[in-house]
Amino acid sequence: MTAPLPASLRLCVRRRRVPGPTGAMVQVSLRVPSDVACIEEVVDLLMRHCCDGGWLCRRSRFNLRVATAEALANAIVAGNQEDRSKWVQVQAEVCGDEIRIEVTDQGPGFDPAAVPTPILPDDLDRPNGRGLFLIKNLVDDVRFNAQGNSICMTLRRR
Amino acid sequence: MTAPLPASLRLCVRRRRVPGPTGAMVQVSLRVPSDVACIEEVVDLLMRHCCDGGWLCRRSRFNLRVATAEALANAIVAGNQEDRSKWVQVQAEVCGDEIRIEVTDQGPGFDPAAVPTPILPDDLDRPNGRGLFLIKNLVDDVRFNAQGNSICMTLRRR
Amino acid sequence: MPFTATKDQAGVYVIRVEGQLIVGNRQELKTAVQQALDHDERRFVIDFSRTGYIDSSGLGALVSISKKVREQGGELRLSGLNEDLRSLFELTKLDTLFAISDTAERAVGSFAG
Amino acid sequence: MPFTATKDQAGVYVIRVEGQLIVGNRQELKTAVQQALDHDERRFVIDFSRTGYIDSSGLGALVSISKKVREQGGELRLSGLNEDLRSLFELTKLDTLFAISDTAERAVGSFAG
Ligand SMILES: Nc1ncnc2c1ncn2[C@@H]1O[C@H](COP(=O)(O)OP(=O)(O)O)[C@@H](O)[C@H]1O
Ligand SMILES: Nc1ncnc2c1ncn2[C@@H]1O[C@H](COP(=O)(O)OP(=O)(O)O)[C@@H](O)[C@H]1O
Repeated sequence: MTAPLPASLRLCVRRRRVPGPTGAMVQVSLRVPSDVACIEEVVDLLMRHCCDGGWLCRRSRFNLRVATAEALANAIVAGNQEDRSKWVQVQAEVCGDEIRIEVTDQGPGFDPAAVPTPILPDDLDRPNGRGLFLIKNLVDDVRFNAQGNSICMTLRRR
Repeated sequence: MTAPLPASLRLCVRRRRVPGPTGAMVQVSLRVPSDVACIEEVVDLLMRHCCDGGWLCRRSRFNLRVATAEALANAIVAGNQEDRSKWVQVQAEVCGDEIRIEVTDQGPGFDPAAVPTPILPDDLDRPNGRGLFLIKNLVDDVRFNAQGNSICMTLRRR
Repeated sequence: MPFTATKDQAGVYVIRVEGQLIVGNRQELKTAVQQALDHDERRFVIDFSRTGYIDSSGLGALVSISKKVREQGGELRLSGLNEDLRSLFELTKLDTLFAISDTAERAVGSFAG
Repeated sequence: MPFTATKDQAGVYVIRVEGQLIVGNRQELKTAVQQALDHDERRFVIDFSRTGYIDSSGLGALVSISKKVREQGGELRLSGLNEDLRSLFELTKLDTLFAISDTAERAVGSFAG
């Protein structure tokens, strides 16, 4: 779904033929408004600029799409509370066989260790609580900053 | 045609919901290596970020694609002589009902007034010399800087 | 439109999700099912053969929809999940909660006459 | 591959341009025709029904190809130009230089048996 009015957005892409100072071949940064209608486009932009060609297998691309959509949704809804005066910052890097996507919001953060696992039989019919669980199972590594308003996801090419 | 190795590239897109200080809703800048294999991708990126949705009619989008491909080819081949140490800078802006695309190379420039019209019957079987003529006929306004290494094309929505 | 709904001859209401089912549009799907329930539809298939990806909100919306349909004495089946989409249901164990058919046709056919 | 070539039963060599015909790939088209000429092909159709856009280098390449084919006693027709592509030939008056058919089938059919 595309937003009826194109949302405001800042996108910077830096692509190199040889690794840059941080080892990155591709660096993408995006400043996204706190509007869930942007998520699909942002996921598409990231995939297009980071995973062009056959670099990642189909399943990895799928997993990255879902994990990125989740992280954006959490940043926009749980983090920034859909406050349009706040932004979500996305940084993505392709380094060697890894792709790293970092999503940072302007909210208070949270304690990811306190989030329960959502797959107990009694919880199966709860409508939420599956986002972080999905992310952790779809990418190879997930880290948060101390405050909890920034998540960094790493996926390795296989 | 996509380049076998993705070319180095810098892309910045700034999109607003309301016009910015220069009146622009969308500003795109691109730094492109002097490699003709990049042209198609650059044209696609510009079209995607400037002419998303139904903003321009089909014919206008086509004309803009061709004019932009031409200007890039001239900048890369005639301007920078395909010297990989030189870059082509592209700036695009959508302001109200106009889209402006400026292509600047690092070459010596030239005198556009000295370029002959290529449609005389005797010249029809010449293999080149149609680029500027096409550009002038495909967009609404064409300007050069004094040096002749920068072309600015304007197309109005109709 | 991200969702297209058709009612088949056997009276089964088939909703196809085109594109993504995510936080930005799941409400539309919930509304579509609710409206159909209000119009006395009771047999639903949600088909994902033209779906790209689903996020946790989309999965959550399916859980809510399933509950609503059951509460009103209806039945819901899912269909058209490719390998990638199916993995999301398996990871979250939601494959145990939903009746899942390979294709929309089979899902329709599996409703008791 | 941006160009696909097939030889039809009547012995006409049909080359389809997929995507763009521009400065970055026109040499491939020239080479493809030259190789066919070297293999004694003499009847050519270049079809643009799956072409996005053509730049002035692409138009120039067609001019060169046309000349080469004529010099070797062959014939060339173009086909499948949509309204947008056709406008480029009209602007540059190249529509007067080329034999143009609506479709590749008609172009093939128009060669003298
Ligand atoms: N960026 C964030 N900022 C603040 N809280 C967050 C953030 N991301 C996740 N959370 C918290 O973690 C909880 C679990 O998140 P998640 O597993 O994605 O499920 P859901 O979002 O469906 O509740 C959320 O309800 C929220 O309280
Ligand atoms: N950016 C540029 N820098 C220097 N010379 C240029 C540039 N653009 C065009 N020219 C000159 O103008 C001439 C005509 O250009 P054009 O009409 O595009 O036809 P062609 O490129 O096929 O010769 C070129 O041959 C070149 O000498």
